Amino acid sequence: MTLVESYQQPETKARSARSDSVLLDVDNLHVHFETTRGMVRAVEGLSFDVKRGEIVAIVGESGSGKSVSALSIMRLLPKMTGRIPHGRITFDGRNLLELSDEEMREIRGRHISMIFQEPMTSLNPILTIGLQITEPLQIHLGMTHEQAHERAIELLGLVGIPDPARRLEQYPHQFSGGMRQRVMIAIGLACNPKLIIADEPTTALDVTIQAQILELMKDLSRRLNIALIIITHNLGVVARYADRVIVMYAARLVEEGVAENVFHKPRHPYSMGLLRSVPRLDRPRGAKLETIEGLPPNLAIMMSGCRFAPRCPFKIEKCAEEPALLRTDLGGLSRCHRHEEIAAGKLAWTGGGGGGEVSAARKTTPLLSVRDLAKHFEVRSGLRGSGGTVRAVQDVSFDIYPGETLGLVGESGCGKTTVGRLILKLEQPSAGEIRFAGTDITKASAAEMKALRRKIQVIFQDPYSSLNPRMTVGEIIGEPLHVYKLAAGKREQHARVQELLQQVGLRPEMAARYPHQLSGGQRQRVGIARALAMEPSFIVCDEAVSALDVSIQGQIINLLEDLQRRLGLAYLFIAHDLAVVRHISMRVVVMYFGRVMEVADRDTIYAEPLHPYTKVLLDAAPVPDPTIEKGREPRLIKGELPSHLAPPSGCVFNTRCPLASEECRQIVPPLREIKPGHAVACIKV
Amino acid sequence: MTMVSPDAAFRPRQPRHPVIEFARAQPTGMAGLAFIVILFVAGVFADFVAPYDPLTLDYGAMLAPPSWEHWMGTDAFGRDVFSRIIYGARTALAVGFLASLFGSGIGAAIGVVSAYFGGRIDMAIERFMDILLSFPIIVLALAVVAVLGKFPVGGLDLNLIVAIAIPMIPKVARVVRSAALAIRGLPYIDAARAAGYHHSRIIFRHIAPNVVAPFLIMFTAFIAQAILLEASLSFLGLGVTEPTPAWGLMLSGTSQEFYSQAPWMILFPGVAISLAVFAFNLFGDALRDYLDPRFKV
Amino acid sequence: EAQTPKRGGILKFAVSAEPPNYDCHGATSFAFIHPVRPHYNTLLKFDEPSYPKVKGDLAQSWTVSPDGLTYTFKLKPNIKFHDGSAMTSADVKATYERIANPPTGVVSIRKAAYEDIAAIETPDPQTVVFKLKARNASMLTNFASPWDCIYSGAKLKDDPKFPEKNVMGTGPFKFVEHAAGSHWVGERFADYFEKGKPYLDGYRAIFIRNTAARVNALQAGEVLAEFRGHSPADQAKLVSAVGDKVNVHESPWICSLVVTFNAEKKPFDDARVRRALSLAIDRWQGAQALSKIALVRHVGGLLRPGFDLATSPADLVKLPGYGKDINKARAEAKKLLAEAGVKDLKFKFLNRNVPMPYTPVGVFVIDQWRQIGVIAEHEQPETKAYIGNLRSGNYEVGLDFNCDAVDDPNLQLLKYISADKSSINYGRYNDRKLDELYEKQKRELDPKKRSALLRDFEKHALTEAYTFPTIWWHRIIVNWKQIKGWHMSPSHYLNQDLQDVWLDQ
Amino acid sequence: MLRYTFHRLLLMIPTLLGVAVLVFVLLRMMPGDIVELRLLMDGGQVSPEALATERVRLGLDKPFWLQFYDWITGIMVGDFGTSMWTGRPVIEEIGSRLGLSLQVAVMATILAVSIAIPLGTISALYKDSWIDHVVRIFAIAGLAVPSFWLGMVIILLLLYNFQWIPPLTYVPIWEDPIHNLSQLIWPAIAVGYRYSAVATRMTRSTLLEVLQEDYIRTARAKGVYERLVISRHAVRNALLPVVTVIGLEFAFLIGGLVVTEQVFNLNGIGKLFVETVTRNDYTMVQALVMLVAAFFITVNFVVDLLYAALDPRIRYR
Ligand SMILES: Nc1ncnc2c1ncn2[C@@H]1O[C@H](COP(=O)(O)OP(=O)(O)OP(=O)(O)O)[C@@H](O)[C@H]1O
Ligand SMILES: Nc1ncnc2c1ncn2[C@@H]1O[C@H](COP(=O)(O)OP(=O)(O)OP(=O)(O)O)[C@@H](O)[C@H]1O
Ligand SMILES: [Mg+2]
Ligand SMILES: [Mg+2]
Repeated sequence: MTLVESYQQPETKARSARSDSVLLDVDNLHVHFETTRGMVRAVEGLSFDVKRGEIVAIVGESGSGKSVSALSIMRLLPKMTGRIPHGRITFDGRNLLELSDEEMREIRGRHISMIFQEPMTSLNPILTIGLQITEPLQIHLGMTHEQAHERAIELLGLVGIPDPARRLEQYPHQFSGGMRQRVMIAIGLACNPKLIIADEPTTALDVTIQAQILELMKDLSRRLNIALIIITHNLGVVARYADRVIVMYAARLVEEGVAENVFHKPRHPYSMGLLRSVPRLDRPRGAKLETIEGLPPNLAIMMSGCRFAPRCPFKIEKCAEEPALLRTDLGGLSRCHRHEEIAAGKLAWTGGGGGGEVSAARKTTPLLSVRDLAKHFEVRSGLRGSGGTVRAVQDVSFDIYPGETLGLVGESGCGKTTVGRLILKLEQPSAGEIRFAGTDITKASAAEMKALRRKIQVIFQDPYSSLNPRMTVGEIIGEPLHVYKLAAGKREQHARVQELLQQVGLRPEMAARYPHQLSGGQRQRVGIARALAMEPSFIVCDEAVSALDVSIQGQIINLLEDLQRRLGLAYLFIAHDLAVVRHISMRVVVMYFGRVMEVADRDTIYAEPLHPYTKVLLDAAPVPDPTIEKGREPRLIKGELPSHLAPPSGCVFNTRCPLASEECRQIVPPLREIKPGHAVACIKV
Repeated sequence: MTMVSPDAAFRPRQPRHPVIEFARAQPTGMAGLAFIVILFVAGVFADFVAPYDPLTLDYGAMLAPPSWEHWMGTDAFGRDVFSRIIYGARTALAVGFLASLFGSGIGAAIGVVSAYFGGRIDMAIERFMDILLSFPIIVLALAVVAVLGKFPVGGLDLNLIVAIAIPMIPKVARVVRSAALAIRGLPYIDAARAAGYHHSRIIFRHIAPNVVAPFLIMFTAFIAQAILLEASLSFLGLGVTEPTPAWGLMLSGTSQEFYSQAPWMILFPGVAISLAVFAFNLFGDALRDYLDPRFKV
Repeated sequence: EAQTPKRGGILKFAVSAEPPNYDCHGATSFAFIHPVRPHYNTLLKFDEPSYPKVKGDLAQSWTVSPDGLTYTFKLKPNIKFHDGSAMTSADVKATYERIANPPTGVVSIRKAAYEDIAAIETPDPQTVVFKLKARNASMLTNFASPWDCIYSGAKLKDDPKFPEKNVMGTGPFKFVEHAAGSHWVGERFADYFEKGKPYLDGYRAIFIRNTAARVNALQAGEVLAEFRGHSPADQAKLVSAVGDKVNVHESPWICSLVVTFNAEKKPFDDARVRRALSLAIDRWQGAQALSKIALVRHVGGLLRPGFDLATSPADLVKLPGYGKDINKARAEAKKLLAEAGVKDLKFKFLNRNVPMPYTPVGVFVIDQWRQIGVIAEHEQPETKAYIGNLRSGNYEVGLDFNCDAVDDPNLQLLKYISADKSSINYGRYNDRKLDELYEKQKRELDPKKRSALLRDFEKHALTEAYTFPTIWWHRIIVNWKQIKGWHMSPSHYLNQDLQDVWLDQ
Repeated sequence: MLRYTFHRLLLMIPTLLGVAVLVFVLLRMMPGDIVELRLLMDGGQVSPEALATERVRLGLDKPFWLQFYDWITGIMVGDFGTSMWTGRPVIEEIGSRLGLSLQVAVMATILAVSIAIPLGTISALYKDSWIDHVVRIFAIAGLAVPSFWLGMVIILLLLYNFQWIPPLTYVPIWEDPIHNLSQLIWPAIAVGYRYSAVATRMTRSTLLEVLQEDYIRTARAKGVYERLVISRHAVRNALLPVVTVIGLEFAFLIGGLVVTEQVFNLNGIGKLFVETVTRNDYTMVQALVMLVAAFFITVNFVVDLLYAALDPRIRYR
């Protein structure tokens, strides 16, 4: 099969007739990258359209081609390597792929704007915000400096940045992440574009800030009739904001439809699996998460047949043939041979999920007991050399019992990691004590520590950087066995490594591989195996699943729970995803700005949160259900996170709290037990 | 752009030799490496390759211009320049290699230790490195040569090598320190600390192997610099001593008396130095690109 | 052809080093002489065309008493210092007293040569009388030494160190400036006592250390002369590049590189070993070959070949190490080594890190020794370490140098007499026979008898071979043709007052 | 800012003190003796008293710690002593040569920067094109060619082709610019080549990195003219590390000049350095090392300040 032939899709175009209302029409788009490993087909035969004022979401596995599609529309693919061998992108009646560079430049920023994932790096650090906002105004609209300045002030006001005139003189680093993303939106809005493409605009932001930004975007889109393409992997976001959803898998569109339909009545097995593998706040907690076993395919290799087939529970012989994109019963599109059977409800997803009860055996003596823990960092920075103290953790107390999982949630920078590091004795606390099985870790001698170390282990967020890239999996897992002489001789060590690999669901031959030869999920399993090798009784999981794809995340969570049941492990599970925490934890600690706000049982805290912060936190996290989300009024938390160098007086939350009164600015509220096992640090409760 | 797709690993691993892979990815670097190998072979087999003995004086052919007998002419003593360049490759490579090994080895060790322990130790080491760095290289080299005297082993002055190596130490230490600092902050080091491993194990097993890339890059770059510095020192009369065949020496000493009359005496050794250094730099650059994951697709 | 000298012009010449200080009495370097000498006069000087005859510089005439103990000088009239004061016999007396008995803090390098002076008298402003304690065959030569600049007695009285920082003499040129590291400028002294002289308006000495740069400057006409000497290669280069514009002057040179043994170290305490190493050197072939690349050319004994008191060529070949049959000599050398029980002799050979002519001679000598199976490892530290090692005896065999301003056995033989009598003998041996012969020749006023004593000295020294000459230097000067009135001499220290030099342009 | 400056200045003191101790000790460990060298270099008999007198005159008979104390206390009040070789004040000796070296260094810098930035930029923009290859070879060659050898070749070429060599004596540029430039341009080229090579490589690689940055993509997405994307957004950011390299190289240049000044017979700091070191002229070497070290530290400091001036992240933090 020659390349050219491969672009000719067998399918007939089964899409809605083009009308005037169609703003963007992507038709049979192919994108290739030249790499040393050969050609990567990042996008194949993608077709979709966007109507004026419509909000379309693109979801899908990491690497499925979402960003590349967006960049192709902007024609911002890397010049040297990226290529669009085939396709048509019609925007407002013009084929963007046929425009000259100059014509395309005139469209960018003028008619189509793009907002990127990383607000921290998307602004030029050495130019003022003002210049960066006025730049497109002067270029596209030919405004004078003064006019542009006026408009920039207006724009900043529009995106809710106070004191805009002064802010224009400042530089990006003087803005918080959320504010930078607002600036990006202001830039995007500057020339009144018809379409804004937002590629994961909030993934890098905190939950509360994320909600602010998305509400803002949706509001502006509606008011100014701007079409919006949101690329995300957060299904809650999709549910709340999207009119229509496009699901991509392995460079292809696999399903398209109205949001409600895709969420409630998915017509492609991948969409089904995806939706089922997300832990949800809005549903009772299932004992085990659904997962999609297996891994996405390698795009550098030519494939035939359905790309999801290897992971699909409904695979049949016909799946060896490439399925066409077919119109479904609901008027959407699905690239599945069996979509009709799915529609008919004949196929039900029976993954590894379901079943299994949570062990909630609580013993009376805590395994780990943290009391009045505090950690202060002395910082000195910049040319001014002005120093300050960052009170990263203050007065934190909690217990963890054997076999229990304690969830620790809170926004970025609230001190979660620091608490974990203190427990691991990677940092020395400024005050307080940490008792582990009776011994105070903070005062333990080197010998005592050596014994304790074996009992307390850790799993980190980024599975790649937590494995030494120069050691094989076997060496990584075998190292503690060797150092602590947990295995007599090479033989036994080898056997033990094999056993551990098996325990975390890896094949024995993986022992010879290096970390870079593994997928993210597999790497995280190696991390877990390494922790298990020491036979610990307690593991600190610091964002252990945050960096993983949704479909893989489920696998790891299930594994952790499984191990807990079998080995009686206790976990401190640190995360910012409330749904995940809810799923895995028995009790939850909510932190804000270095302090504990609320501690309660999992069910209590999600059902009846008492602390205002916990409430907004739960509120800000959208659930993957369009019906619920669209009916919900936004309850937004105002303001930004306070700065550590100028901490608020009194209750740390008073600057953003809807209930805050003068009193809150005076008193530091103590953590009070309201009900047995439910403590809150708020004077208004 | 860094986009390593998660499935990269799942292609069946083609057992490709790293040299072949390197050659494919970095053809210029391979050219550099090839030249280095040629030099090395020429140096090792100089006895067979060189047409003349590099030490024999020939009063009948003093300052002879390039000809069929003497491709690159002869020097003031009638010694064949070509042969001396070939034998000189020995000196150059040995000095370059040993000095660089010594300098970047010690520098790397200091850098890693400094980064790992941090705090006061780091502070003290850094200050001392500052002092060394702000000390003029020439004085440092001179002082070392003068203080230690000559210590020839097999025709090579080990103290000269030390003198060339010392100025490298602070630079390597800096680079390796910052690389090690970055690694020290990575979770796998935390994991190792959390596992309670001994400092030496963490340093040697976990940090050191991961600063190999910057180390190798510095190492090749410093071979090139050592060759240049040896030439400079010889030019100032502090390097290799006559009648040892060495490139730097061929540019200095007595040839300073004759070069304007017999330019070939300095042209060819100068070209030899430049080419060798060029080759090492090409190779080093390519190695950097090759080892830098950001350049891997 | 006698041309009438023309007035005017600035003579630019290169100097390969730089004067470390301004005091003639404490200086030793030609780098001092070339820029500084034109500012001063001495009592006598050499009559260049008929060297080594002396003539008066400040002295109009002189007489020596028959017993050789009284030297009476009549000074020329109307001599003025640059500051305008008149020069009288008192200044001469003050100067020589400073040389012979330096006040504390003043360095007088050549004090020893004036030990024999008992008293200096100044019967009148134009007359100065030196009374000696003992006869000294070299006394007149001493008075012609280029180092004995006559200073102003008045200035010395105020500050004996005055000359260290100030340049003020009676010479043909006044001091203008010394830009350290760069150049030295002198300008014509209008009140010079030789009427009509000097011819030049001034001179500019430019310091160029690097040989190639120096030769290039000469070739490009940036400088017109260099008065120390060139290697034959440079000569050839200059001649081939600008041959029609330059004159080449040549002469044997009162300098030789000598091999010195540390007699305290075995096996160099054995005369047979030392002599063997001398015998191994083919001086005749070496002289011929090295003369093409280095500024050495002449085979000679302890005194400069060509000097009246040096060995005649016929006698020379009879001295050990000077025979024309090298194979025979080498056979004998091996035999001597065998007799001394020395096998596989290997030693460190200390040489000075100066490319010309130390390195070529060093490389040559090492090659010669290789021919009898002796391995010498070349060591070339910089000058200060080299001198330090030689003086402290921290060496086995070294290449030393013997270089003087004038042909004078008293000076040249100092290298060879016992170490306890000579501070420039680094051989660490004492040989009373040499000392005795030295003392005798010094007091012998009859040239014939003195010559005979010198032959005995030479023969003994070369048989013992504590220290032996390799090849004597050859001085080559390449000047631009417009320089007139400058005369070649066997010493780069002499004839540099520039008083008679003029530019034909 | 002021506090920072003050803090940095304060930090210079221990470093300089360390340098002082190091150079003092090293020098005294070096064999050889300036007195012997001065009086015996050219042969001739010198009486031992003369040597002793000279040592006393130079203060070399005093105990080391006293010599060090005298020296350091002298420096505190700005007195660096007199050269042991020439007897002239060290300040004067150095001062008369500093101008020349600085001028060569500045000229080399100007040359290097004016070549490096456009070349590095073009090379990065046309990565992997022939122009990029040419520039890279030019740059790597610049690192490979010994500057003193390049100097010799330049002189030979001038001499053979034009029978001309650069003037030998230095005249300040304000007195005779033509004479001055015709003397100094050649050494500036000889050392500037390497310098420009370093800066070109740096410009190229940082620009390549910057071009990968998100904010460049943002600028393009805004529809900014490509020309502006490069000049305003990319090059300005890329120059930050280049400034550091330029500064560092400038500081190191003094070292590079040591050899080149020999070749061109330039009466600069480098030549003085070699001369005084080979003479064991303690006071001079000590002063020169202190000067170079102070220069190096100061340049580093200035580069930091410059960096802060160019990078608001540092300025306002
Ligand atoms: N410059 C490039 N060179 C080579 N391959 C690339 C390049 N950019 C993207 N790819 C490949 O194209 C595929 C699609 O990438 P893309 O960035 O669109 O994924 P994505 O869906 O946005 O994923 P994520 O959710 O992780 O952002 C991936 O396999 C990626 O490896
Ligand atoms: N070594 C350190 N020096 C100075 N400040 C620090 C240090 N480590 C952490 N901090 C600060 O302490 C605060 C808490 O950091 P920590 O990493 O514990 O937060 P976190 O809750 O884990 O945040 P995230 O969700 O972003 O991981 C932050 O403001 C952080 O900047
Ligand atoms: Mg993406
Ligand atoms: Mg964290």
